[in-house]
Amino acid sequence: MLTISKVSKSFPGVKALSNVQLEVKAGEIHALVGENGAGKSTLTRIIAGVHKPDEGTIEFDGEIVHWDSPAAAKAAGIHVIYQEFVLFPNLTVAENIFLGHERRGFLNGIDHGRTRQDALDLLNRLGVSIDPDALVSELSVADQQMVEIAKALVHKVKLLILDEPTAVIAGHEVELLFGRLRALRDDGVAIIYISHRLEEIFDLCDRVTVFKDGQFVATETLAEMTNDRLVSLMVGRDMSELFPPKSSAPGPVVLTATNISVKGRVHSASLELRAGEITALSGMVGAGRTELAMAIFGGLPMIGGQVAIGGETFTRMTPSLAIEKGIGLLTEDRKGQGLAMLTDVATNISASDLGSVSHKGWLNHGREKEIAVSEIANYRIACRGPQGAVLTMSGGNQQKVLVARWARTSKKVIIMDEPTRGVDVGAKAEIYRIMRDLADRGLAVLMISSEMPEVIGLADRVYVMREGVITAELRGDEIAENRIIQAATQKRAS
Amino acid sequence: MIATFTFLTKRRGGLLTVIALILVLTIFGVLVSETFGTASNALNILEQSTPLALVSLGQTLVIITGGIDLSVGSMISLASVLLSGITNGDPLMMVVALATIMGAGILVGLINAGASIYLRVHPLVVTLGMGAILQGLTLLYTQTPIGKMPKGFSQLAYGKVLGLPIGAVVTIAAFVLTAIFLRKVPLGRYIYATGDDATGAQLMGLPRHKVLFLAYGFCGLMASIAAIFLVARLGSGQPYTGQNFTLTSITPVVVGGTLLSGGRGGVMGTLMGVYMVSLLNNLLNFLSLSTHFQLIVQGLIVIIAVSVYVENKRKV
Amino acid sequence: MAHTEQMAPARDILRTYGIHIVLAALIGVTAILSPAFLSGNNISNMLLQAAPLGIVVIGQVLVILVRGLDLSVASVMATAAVVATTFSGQDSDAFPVFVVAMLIGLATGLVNGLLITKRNVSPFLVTLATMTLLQGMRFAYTQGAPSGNVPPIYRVLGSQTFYGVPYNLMILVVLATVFSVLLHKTTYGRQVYLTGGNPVMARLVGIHADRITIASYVISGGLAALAGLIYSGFVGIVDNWVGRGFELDSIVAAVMGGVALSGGRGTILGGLFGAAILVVVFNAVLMLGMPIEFQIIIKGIVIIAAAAIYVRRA
Amino acid sequence: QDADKTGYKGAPRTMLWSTSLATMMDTTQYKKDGPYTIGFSNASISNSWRVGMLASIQQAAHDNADQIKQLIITDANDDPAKQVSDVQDLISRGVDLLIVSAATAEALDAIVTQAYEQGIPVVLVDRRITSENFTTFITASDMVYGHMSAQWMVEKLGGKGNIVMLPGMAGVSVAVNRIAAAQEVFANYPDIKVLDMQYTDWSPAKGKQVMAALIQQYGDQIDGVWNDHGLQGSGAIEAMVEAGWTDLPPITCADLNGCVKLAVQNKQPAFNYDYPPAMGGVALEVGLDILAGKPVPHQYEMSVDVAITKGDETVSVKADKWVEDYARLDKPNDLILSTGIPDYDPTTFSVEYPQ
Ligand SMILES: Nc1ncnc2c1ncn2[C@@H]1O[C@H](COP(=O)(O)OP(=O)(O)OP(=O)(O)O)[C@@H](O)[C@H]1O
Ligand SMILES: Nc1ncnc2c1ncn2[C@@H]1O[C@H](COP(=O)(O)OP(=O)(O)OP(=O)(O)O)[C@@H](O)[C@H]1O
Ligand SMILES: [Mg+2]
Ligand SMILES: [Mg+2]
Repeated sequence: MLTISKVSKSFPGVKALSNVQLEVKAGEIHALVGENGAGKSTLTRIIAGVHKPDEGTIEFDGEIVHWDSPAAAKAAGIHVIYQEFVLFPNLTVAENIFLGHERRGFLNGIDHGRTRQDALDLLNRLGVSIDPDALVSELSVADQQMVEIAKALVHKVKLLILDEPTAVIAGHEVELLFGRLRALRDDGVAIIYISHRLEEIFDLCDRVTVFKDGQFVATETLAEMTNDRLVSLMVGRDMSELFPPKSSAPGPVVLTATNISVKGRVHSASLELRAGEITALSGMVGAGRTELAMAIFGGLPMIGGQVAIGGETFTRMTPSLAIEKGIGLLTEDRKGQGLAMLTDVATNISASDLGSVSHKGWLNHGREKEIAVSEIANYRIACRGPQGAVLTMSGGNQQKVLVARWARTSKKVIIMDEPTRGVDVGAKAEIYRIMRDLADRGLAVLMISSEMPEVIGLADRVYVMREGVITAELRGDEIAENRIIQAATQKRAS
Repeated sequence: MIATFTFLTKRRGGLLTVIALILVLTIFGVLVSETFGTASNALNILEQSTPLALVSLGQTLVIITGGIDLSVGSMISLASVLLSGITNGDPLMMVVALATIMGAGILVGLINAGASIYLRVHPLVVTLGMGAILQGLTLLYTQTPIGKMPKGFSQLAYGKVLGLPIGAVVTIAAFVLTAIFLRKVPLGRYIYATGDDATGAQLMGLPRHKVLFLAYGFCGLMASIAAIFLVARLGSGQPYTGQNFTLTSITPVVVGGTLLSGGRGGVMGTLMGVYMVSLLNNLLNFLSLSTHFQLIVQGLIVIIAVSVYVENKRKV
Repeated sequence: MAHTEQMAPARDILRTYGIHIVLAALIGVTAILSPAFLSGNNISNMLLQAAPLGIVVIGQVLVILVRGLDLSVASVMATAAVVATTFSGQDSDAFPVFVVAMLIGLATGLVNGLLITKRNVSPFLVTLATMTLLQGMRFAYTQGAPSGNVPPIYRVLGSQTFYGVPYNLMILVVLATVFSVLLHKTTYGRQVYLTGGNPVMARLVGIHADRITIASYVISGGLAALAGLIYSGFVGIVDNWVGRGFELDSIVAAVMGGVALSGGRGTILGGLFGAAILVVVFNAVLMLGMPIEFQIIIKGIVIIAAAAIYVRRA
Repeated sequence: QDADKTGYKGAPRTMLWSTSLATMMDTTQYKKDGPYTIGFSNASISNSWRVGMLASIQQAAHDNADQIKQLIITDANDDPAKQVSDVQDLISRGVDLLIVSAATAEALDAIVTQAYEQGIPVVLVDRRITSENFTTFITASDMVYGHMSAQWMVEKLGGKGNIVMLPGMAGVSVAVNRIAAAQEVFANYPDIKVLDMQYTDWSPAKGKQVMAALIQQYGDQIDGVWNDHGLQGSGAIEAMVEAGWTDLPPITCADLNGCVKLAVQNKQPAFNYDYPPAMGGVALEVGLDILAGKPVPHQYEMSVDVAITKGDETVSVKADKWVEDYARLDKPNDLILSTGIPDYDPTTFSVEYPQ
């Protein structure tokens, strides 16, 4: 169906791809894996006609093609779910789903009733309840991802590319998604599936192609492939243990949140965070974890409850106050809330702690640069250096910039909403290590995660949330998949 | 039911505010002056608002795409002098003239779109420059009021069909048609999508360029048509007729709830915005306030109109 | 991944030096066609005229950097100029005049800023409204005909030169330096760029984005008032329209100078080059004895052309 | 020659010199008992002259308060379209008399005609409409200004020299007419050369900027500076002074104190011919005559004084008064002269009249 050969692509200062190859058959789900910055998304964009390859050929459906625009690729039957969504915040969910494939009615005009109905069906089949008339801007990242996926199912395509579709969704949704993908495969659709969650790869895909540093490494059938082998192909070395050892003796309570409520989203949730401990906030997507975290940090107004830290209690929080008190928050929405996309790495790292790069209000550019350089080395961030624009970095590397920022800023508590979102295994291990280091340095770490393995593997203590209410607190051996799922899905037995 | 209500308040807050304001102003006017409430005055307002309404209609589409057109004023001036200049009293030439100015309007619009697409210059700058160029061309063509229209052409401004001023009928028709287009035709939705996220639209393979050409072309055309009604009302084209429309054409759009950042809004809000502004001007005359205070009141009302309605977005 | 250090393509060079190239070209061409253009007096004339616009541009740049726009500057200028004539017209009143004018400018900026941040009304509309508002108040106050004399000191600042160097230019240079330093060397400046770059993020990293935004409008208002005072001294006579056209000219200058209307990118120096282009064009067309219609057309073309050189990233 | 001149007191020259009989309008049909509701649709008060004109109307309304029930004043802010609406509004408010100072002749023609044909007496002031559909038109001629000022300058230069023309705004009738008339005169003198003509938007600042540039370009070649108004005139003089010029070339002024004042202070030969704002008051008084059924002339030309600096009268252009006496050195530059209101001061001026 698709044959890529000898494709290279350079951007100013970066060789993103150097003659890579990829061959995808109709009726197979083909995994594309590699570290952050390996060039996966770039290849995706080339296949989709966003970028033109510098060299090499793309053969699609039996003929050599040169897309001059995404429209052309789309017309030829290629649909892409991009790593950064393509959704229109001010259009409704239904409109977004059928954009470009409008449901026609009277006089061939748009039939909004049908659009709405079909959208509803589609979303139900994906097992999510999202109001088709809601504006996308009102949705959580998770729901936005589901809308993105729904878009891929409205019309018959020959090649479907999903770039890290499960980065922000979990459990139930993921299962339903896989179900649909398998169905599509069986109707002979070719699917390229990009993900950093290896278990998914083994679960879903038939063959896998590995990229590293913009170069082709191997294509193999997953049947005769082991996890470790795949990892070493990606990382180029054998991975040591993914998760660092858990903490033995948690320290004193540093932050207590009591009966926090957020309008319509969180209902008097209480939790306490201890120094030296990694606490996870788990639950189904949409449970309101982000809102709870935001409320504690002051990003969202809390309509009830209070936050106690450093001997003071607050009923009103603001981010500046929170930071001043030593709280940091790494948001789940990289693009919208995390980064100033057009400015450089150094600026983004120092943003939350200008004090550390200035004296009496005077910036010390030299110092700022040093810090950036060291952090770039620290987290192995692939970029053009401190002055490189964040916009053009790979998703995972952007994430690392944020981790670097907040690890420096947070003095007492660091809240990380989906910290390993879109991060490759190698980097994941690093980030886990860093989180553990932060804890060992005496910080309280709160991790919001939809990835069961990392919750179980990393957390010393787990709160489970469901529909805005905290339904369970698990520690030690209680931290097990079934217990979490149970608490996340069933009403609290009271 | 609830849904529709929240929909109205949440998404059409601008529209509601303006309608409310219109009611308030009307009631106020009727209280302070006996002649204000008369039908003839109401018809005056409808008729007077025609040119502004038409320009703002075009402006609305452009603004929804996330752009802005600051060349409409000069476009109107140019169209008006060309119309009466070419016609010069000859009904046959008038046909030629009408064709010319509509063509010119569309062409200018297309150039605006083209320049901002291919030169990648912000529309605000492109259209500002274009505005200067058009004003220059106008003065090049004539520096004095020029030509005249055939007898009875002023009927277009002062005549009535089914009791309503012709202009008002045309206006309402134009708005309704555009509204239907925006809602029922895919291209209409694409206008919103483009304004919402231009690069996204491109990734989705939506015809972004087509959308821009359409919006700006339409805006230019509307400017020319507005010029026709102005000439009908002023008897002849003049080198500066359009000047004031450049900025005034934007106010009703924004007052009507369309976001200058693009992607959200609608033409019906604009229509209400237009009526509110015209109503206000008319009312201020009845209050026999000096211009000074008229200006002050205008400024205040506009601010109130828009700041009453707070953008409803998830503020994180 | 392999980092290949390739040299920056021509486009980058244009993006960085475009404005200078355009300016140089303009000056070159005019100088050839009209020798008088580069005469010392004419140059100091141009500088004299450039200063008021330049001062307004500084404020405009600050506003645009935080994703805003200030259409009220011209109205503020005119109001300040009117204030200048409403006292005794003696130097003894120079200071009171300054205070009152400044207060008006800063207050306008504050109103703009508050409405834009707290009620999130679009800057375009807010500043358009305050523009109208001020005009009305000005008329109401002067009854449409400002009258009285400008304190001599302002006449000096606005129209005299010191060995060919206009005093108002010196003021501009000082202000430009101060604000450039603020923008590039202090945390305030950094907060301005971050706020413009991504307001939501700015708030979440503890920046008081609203305050920063408001500050920009307040500064813009203040500088406009100052420019108005200085401009009132350019000719002793003040009408209601001192600074007419500066609102759009200052925006155009900023954009030509590479300040992104989408916020977060651009420099004061760039904006000043933009202003220089406008002044040179105005003077050049006179020097070439061009008829009015061509003057306007040329201005339009230059605006688009100059801005076109800042091709945005794909 | 230097005997004091106190201004012209006689009957309107325009009438005396007019070769045709004045067409008088019979107004008996409009005769009705007061007090009257009078509507005045003003083009704008965007410059001091128009403010002066408005003031003189209000003054007249004050003086005739007994006959007036209400004087409604609308202001179009220089927007013809708005002015048409204003007139519509006035009509629908049933005024007994309509006074209009048109933003542009063409723009207001249709609507004013409509009012006139509805039987409302119409007095035009300052600017007329294209058709004859009005009762009377109060004016002072732009053509006269153009001819006189140009003729004076030519003779002052002995029929030989280079002139720069600094009109107001391209495409605005006042400027258009005055330029045309002046150019007509200059054209008759082969040795008179118009070096350049640049517009100044009637702004003192712009006038100064333009003149400064022209000085750089033409230097001493400039023998005379022709303005269509004093606003830019004053700026121009400043430019010349700042360029270090002594014995400044002859200049033409109008209406604005600043221009003549600067001319006197710098000993510059100057010609001044006002376009009297007092016509506003006259308009109202003539209007009252109409409502009283008295016949009025179809066109009423204000009589205007020619002012020239002492010793600068020319063969064909004589002074009614000396600029030295006319200029108010004690008053601010932007004072508008000849409003007919004694000691008129725009900022303090205010009168009671029926509103
Ligand atoms: N538009 C661009 N301009 C410059 N460099 C770019 C651009 N797009 C991508 N790159 C660079 O190309 C390299 C590959 O990026 P890409 O997004 O393809 O990686 P990826 O495999 O998708 O990583 P991740 O798993 O983190 O998404 C990165 O180093 C990135 O910085
Ligand atoms: N402003 C809003 N209006 C309506 N519904 C909303 C709004 N914000 C979020 N939601 C809904 O609330 C649910 C919670 O979203 P959110 O992502 O914040 O929860 P979460 O537990 O943080 O999920 P995640 O796994 O993404 O962190 C989503 O399903 C979304 O549909
Ligand atoms: Mg990627
Ligand atoms: Mg979340």
